[in-house]
Amino acid sequence: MSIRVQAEDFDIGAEIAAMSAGNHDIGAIATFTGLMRDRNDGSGVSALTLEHYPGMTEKSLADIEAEANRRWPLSGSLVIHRYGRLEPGDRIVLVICASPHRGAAFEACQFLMDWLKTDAPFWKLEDTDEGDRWVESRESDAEAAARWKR
Amino acid sequence: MSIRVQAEDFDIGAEIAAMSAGNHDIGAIATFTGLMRDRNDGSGVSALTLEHYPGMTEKSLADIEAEANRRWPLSGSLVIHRYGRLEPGDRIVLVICASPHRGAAFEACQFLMDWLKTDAPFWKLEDTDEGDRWVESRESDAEAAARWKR
Amino acid sequence: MKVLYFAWLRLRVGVGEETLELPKEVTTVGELVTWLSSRSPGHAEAFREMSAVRAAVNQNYVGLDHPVVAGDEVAFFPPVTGG
Amino acid sequence: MKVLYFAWLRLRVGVGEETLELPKEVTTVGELVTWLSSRSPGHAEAFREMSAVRAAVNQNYVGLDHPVVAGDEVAFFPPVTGG
Repeated sequence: MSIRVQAEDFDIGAEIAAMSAGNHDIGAIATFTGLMRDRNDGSGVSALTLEHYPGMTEKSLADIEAEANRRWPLSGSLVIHRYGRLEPGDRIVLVICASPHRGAAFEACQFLMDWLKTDAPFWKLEDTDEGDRWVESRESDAEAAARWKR
Repeated sequence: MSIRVQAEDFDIGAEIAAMSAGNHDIGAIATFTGLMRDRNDGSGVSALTLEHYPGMTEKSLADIEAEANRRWPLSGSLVIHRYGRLEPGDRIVLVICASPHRGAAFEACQFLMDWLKTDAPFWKLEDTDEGDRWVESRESDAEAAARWKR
Repeated sequence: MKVLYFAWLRLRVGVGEETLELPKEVTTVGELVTWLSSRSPGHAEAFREMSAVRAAVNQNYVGLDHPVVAGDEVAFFPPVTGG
Repeated sequence: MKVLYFAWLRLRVGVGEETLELPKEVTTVGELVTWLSSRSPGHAEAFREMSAVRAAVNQNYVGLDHPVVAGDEVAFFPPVTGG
């Protein structure tokens, strides 16, 4: 279990290898990588600045990860989220969940992304064709998170 | 869209990078990696030999991948499945699905794994503490595949 | 006709592939199974429990009532266990 | 008390962080919002539409009725948009 909030890029292959190294009870590894798109809500986007709340962001991600580990029998989990200035094609977020079986790995990975989207304190400022714009939260993200509520 | 049936190992990070290179409409990449476990059904397993049906295996994977691309708006998809002799910790299968949005990437990736498990002609022979043993198909896999039936 | 066997069916039959001249009375996969079962104890053992056997004709899954003709590639194997 | 602002709330208030002496009558997050709004037009603008504002006390999400005391770290920000 670990979370990292960083400006630097990450290496997906290396992170997967590190999680599974030496643990031969892992049968399934699900990953999600979020990338910056060059269009959003009908506008071209040339850059994105991710703001966060140092302290609460880490706490929030750690809480969500702990909840995933309570709900599913995970052999390992990792959340990396970047902040700062990003350009189209850049990696934003990585979630990895490992488990003996695939159902748990898939579900925990989706759960982490859905909750992270609605709970982790990050805010996106887009540099668009029409000027700077704060990304607005989406109802669809709230609905995706709500399906995991207990 | 591509599928590969091969004896060789694969490089997950390189495959993800190749799929997303230059396509800035991709916002989400979901992956699944299946690894060989050193235990199964209560026995220690020291090796696994994967048999396949050259021709039909490739056809089956291509059909499943085409169906995933009909059901979800994917920017890219890849299925790699190995055959031959594997040892605990070795990678067996890789599925990658890329899409503008995460819901499609996650669902298509799960769909591909569930269908592959019940449809693609591969058979596992385990070298266990108690001798050689053909792995039996699981009811839970049939149920996982059934939820995608239309 | 080419007939292929995989996994434990291959081991029971003793070969992975046979090239056979089809008798006229064999027109379906089910009739092919009956005819093959008569060819050796290994074949009979392979097809003893048909609920554990899947069939493909020309690399498509089929049921036992599916027709077979001389040029077909027919395969028999247990439920798949990849992934 | 330390008060933090993020994203467009930070831009409207004009600073990301303030250290404030809390008046005695301010005992909840909602009362803090009312008091802060009276401090400058920027503050008032930031808190104009409270349905678009989230609050955290000591890095936990809270509602407007949550108590605040002198040593707290209170943060205001829009709904999050990471991932």
